[in-house]
Amino acid sequence: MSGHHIIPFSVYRNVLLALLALTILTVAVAKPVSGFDAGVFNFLIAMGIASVKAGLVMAFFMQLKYDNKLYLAIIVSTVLFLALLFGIVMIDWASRAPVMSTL
Amino acid sequence: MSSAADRSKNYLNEESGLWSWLTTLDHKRIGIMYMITVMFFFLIGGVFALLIRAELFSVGPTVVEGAAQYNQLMTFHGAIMVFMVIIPGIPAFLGNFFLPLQIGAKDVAFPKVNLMSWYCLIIGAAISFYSLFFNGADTGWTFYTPYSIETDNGTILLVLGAFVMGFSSILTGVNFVATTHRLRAPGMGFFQMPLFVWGLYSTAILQVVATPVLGITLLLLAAEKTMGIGFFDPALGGDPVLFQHFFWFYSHPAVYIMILPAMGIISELITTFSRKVIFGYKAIAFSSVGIAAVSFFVWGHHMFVSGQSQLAGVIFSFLTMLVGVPTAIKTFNWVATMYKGSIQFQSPMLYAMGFLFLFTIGGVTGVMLAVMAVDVHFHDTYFVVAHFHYVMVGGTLMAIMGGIYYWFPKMFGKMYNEFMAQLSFLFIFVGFNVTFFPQFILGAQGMPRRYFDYLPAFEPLNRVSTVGSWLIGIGFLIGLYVIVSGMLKGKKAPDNPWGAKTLEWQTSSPPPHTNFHEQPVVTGGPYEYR
Amino acid sequence: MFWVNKAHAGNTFMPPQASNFAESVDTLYGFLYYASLISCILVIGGLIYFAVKYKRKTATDKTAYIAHNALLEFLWSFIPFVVFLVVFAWGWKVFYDMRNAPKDALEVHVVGQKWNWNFIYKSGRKSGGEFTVPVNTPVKLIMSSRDVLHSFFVPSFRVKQDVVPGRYTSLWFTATKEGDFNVFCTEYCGTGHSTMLAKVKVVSKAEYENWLENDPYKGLSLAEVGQKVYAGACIACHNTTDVKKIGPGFAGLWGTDRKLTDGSAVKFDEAYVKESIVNPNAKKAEGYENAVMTSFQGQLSEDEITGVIEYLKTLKK
Amino acid sequence: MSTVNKPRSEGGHAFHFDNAEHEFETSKFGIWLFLCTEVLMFGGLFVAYFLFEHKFPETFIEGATYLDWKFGAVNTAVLLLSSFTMVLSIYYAQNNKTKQCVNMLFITLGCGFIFMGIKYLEYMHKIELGLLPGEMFSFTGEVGASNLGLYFSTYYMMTGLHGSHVLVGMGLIVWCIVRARRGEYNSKYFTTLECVGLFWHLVDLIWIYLFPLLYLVD
Repeated sequence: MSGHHIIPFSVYRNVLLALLALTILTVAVAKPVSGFDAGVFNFLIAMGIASVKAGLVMAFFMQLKYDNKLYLAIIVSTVLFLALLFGIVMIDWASRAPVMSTL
Repeated sequence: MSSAADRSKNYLNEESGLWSWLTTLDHKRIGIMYMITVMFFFLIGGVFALLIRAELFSVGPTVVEGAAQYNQLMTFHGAIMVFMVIIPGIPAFLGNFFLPLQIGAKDVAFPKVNLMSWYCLIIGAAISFYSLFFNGADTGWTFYTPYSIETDNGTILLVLGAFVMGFSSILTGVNFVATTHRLRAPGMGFFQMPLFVWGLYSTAILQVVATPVLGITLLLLAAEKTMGIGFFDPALGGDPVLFQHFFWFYSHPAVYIMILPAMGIISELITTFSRKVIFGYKAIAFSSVGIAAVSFFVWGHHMFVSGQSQLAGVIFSFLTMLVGVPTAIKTFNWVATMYKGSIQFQSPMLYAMGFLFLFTIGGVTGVMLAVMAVDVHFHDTYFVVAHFHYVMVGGTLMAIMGGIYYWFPKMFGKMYNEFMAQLSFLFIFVGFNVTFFPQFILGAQGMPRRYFDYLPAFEPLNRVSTVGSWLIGIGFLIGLYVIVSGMLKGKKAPDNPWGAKTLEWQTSSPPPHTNFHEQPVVTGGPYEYR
Repeated sequence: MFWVNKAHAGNTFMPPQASNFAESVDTLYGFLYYASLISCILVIGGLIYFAVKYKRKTATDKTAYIAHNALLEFLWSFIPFVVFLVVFAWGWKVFYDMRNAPKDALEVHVVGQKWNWNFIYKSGRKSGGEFTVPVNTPVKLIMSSRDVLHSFFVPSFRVKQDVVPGRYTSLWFTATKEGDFNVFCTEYCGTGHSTMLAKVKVVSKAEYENWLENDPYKGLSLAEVGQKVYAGACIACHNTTDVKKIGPGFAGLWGTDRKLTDGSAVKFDEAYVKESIVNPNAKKAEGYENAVMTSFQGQLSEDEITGVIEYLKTLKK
Repeated sequence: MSTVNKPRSEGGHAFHFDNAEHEFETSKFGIWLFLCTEVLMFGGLFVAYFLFEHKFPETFIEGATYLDWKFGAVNTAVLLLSSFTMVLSIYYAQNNKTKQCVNMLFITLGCGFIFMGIKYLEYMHKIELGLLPGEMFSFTGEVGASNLGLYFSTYYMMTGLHGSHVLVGMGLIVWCIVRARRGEYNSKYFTTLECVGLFWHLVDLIWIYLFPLLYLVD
């Protein structure tokens, strides 16, 4: 019964603690709160921590770690499609030749 | 449990009464409900189309009360045909009925969700039509901003209706992907699936992945109309072209939601009526999935002159060319399947050949439109109108009609009137070409689409086109007669009148509630005509 | 590709070639046209040939078991692919030329609005509904919209570009033939979409200079512009006194309440006058049920209409 | 076919599945597909966010200063906790402990209420100040960046859509509580509980990204 995998209570507890700790970390390294400034990396750090948190939720709370890998493929391809939408619109916006009025 | 007594019971007479239909969880009954719904909407959309053509018969106002009313007709014709007819047409109607049968399942994975999906379509359609009480909508089915934000009428209801109908599409998609993955009969691997299932499966993936983006786009549009959130409003920092990106990110794959299952039907029809194994099974199967995947990368070919950047245009034009390849492969494979076959000209086969004829023209004109410099001239002219009607009507609708006749004996256990069905085909096929071929020429000459009125120079060809639309109208009326009379008083049909090989023909006609009298076991490919 | 271009004129249904792009677009289109024709003949011809040749003869016909053929399948994937790449690159090249105007092009500003086109020259010359350009001179249009999306399309020039509110878009061409050519709006913009037409007049360079010089409104106040417009457009049906002609006389009307045919009343103000010029039969005044006025939409520029309004203000009883 | 008429909590299954395990796996697959559509729907908003953030960086930095990160941080913790109690309710169901299962669901529901309560306070505060989306933006204080209304459009659209999902999730949890109290969930059957749980985790997941994106922009 692969789908009925029972994960020990302690795992859930540890994941929750890790998630809360990461939340505190997010706030602690945020420039508007603590003044910590890593320049261009600020955004990447914030997104990185969020992604680690998301990974923990998916792996343990949503049991992806133990489940059919097809589900993981579904989510990953979903995110790729979104990246595609963002990427091409960004290309469009960034490469539009501005036309100015000459009056 | 396959006693003779069992055979008298089928999904049609298992229960009776309207209520038993409205609350049914049987995929076959839901399929029939979709059939009736879609045919009803098709009639409304078709009447609108005839009115549009009648208006364009002569220069100046004719039957329609002014441009405002014409624009409403044009909008509702588009919205009805896209959201209520062609998108649910094959997957939700024929797919619902035959996907489980073709893979040897007893039902779809989530019967309740299946029924909910039908109600979503009905509710969404009701909301859309409700907009008619608020002066309707005149934005075209594409809802381009900022016009759709400024226009003051029931547009928002049409938008919300489309949003709800989107849920119908999503739920059907989820259901079909899960069904295809989990409910195949023992022995049926992915490469033993009939090609119609491959088409539906690819379509279902598109429905799941593309439709939510339409959902959020329409929500944003509704928020823009009610609260002025400014995403698409340059005065507030937004970008009207962004709406087009969002819209076509859904609506281009939606075009393949419409055509992929049609291609699946054609694969079935050509093998059965040529009594021959399909040529290049894997190529056709993979090209379905390939088209589905690449279709997400090409939306910007609707926007070459929209003000998107040149670089974006080049990327989209290139990727669009890639979609052409699998489509070409399929077409050649179908023709090759007929080579050294034993071809029988029953009406489903006539529709399949009609499909090949019209879809080829629709396809090559599609390539023309993907070439940037040429598209600059053709964009938003009647050339585009002709092109997509050749694909959507000449392709999808032909396939639906062919599919209905092909599976009619299975669905109702009765035969239809073959002569009348062929007559109907003749009217539709000839009428279609008379209607839409002149529109290629009109477009090349520069007549823009969505025009209530036009220059006198365009009149002769418009007249031809309008006359053609009457022929199509007659053809579909005959078709309606064939279907209704067949349902009411057709001769009893055998279980497998065409000698086809796929699983749905192995059960009785009409099938019992649980589809098969014994669990079918698959031992080979779907088209083993040896 | 001379033969293709030659062949196009009679067979491929394109409008007359009147710009520098027309020939290159038509050559490419001609290639596509014949390539498409050939593939249609192959597919549809094959379809019909097989249908006739392999028609079912007996109920138990045996058929060949041909599941696939690697060479054939490779060929009919690869050949279309190559053709597609060729037309893609070719289309790109022509498109590139269309989108990159020469630096010294003559610039004309185009303003789209529901539902007319207005043109503004650098000299200050304005015109509505039609504009004049010299032949054999690169012209760059700098376009903007006052309301919704429009699209500027000249079939004979093979150029088209959407006009987007909130920013400028541009297109360019060199007209190669003198004459009048149609301009269409091809992006759906509402009720008047199909009447949002204009003309481009291509004239010789000398004529163009002459036209530019002789601005009929040069140095005039708005009311004076209005008077000129009145003398050309309105005088046939409207008096400057309060005497009725075909339509009402204008004197003393400004600011009064007008009774309409449907019994309601409307103030004779800027909005009403403008509406009556653009859409004359929407709100007819009482007593003029049977009078018919043609819309001046597209005929008069925005400024001319404003001029007329200013002029009407000056007409006292 | 003998299992057909058995209730699910005793290991029965719908007629078109082979067995209960088959049904459970299929339901889960369906729910994952549905989650994928949810991700895409929010994804559209995320894409819009990134695009506009890229176009008007100052606007977004200034916009975020009108938000109180403490509210956001507390809400993050609340949702994480609720996700934790949600998995525990499944954990107890798997171990046939109905009472604890129900209790955990109640805590999850309570967390939902706390989240929405805080959201309500935030919204009220902003509406009073006139920090409204797009053209309704009527803030009278000193404003530096242009198009601040656009920031609040993204804020309200994203948190609004998220909030509506929290509400739907809470409704589903109430339904689960009713069924759990009837003793329908046990080691043999907890499919709906699992599916609602997956939905609830997704709502949590989205908030994990919304929090830094909206409250901590720099």
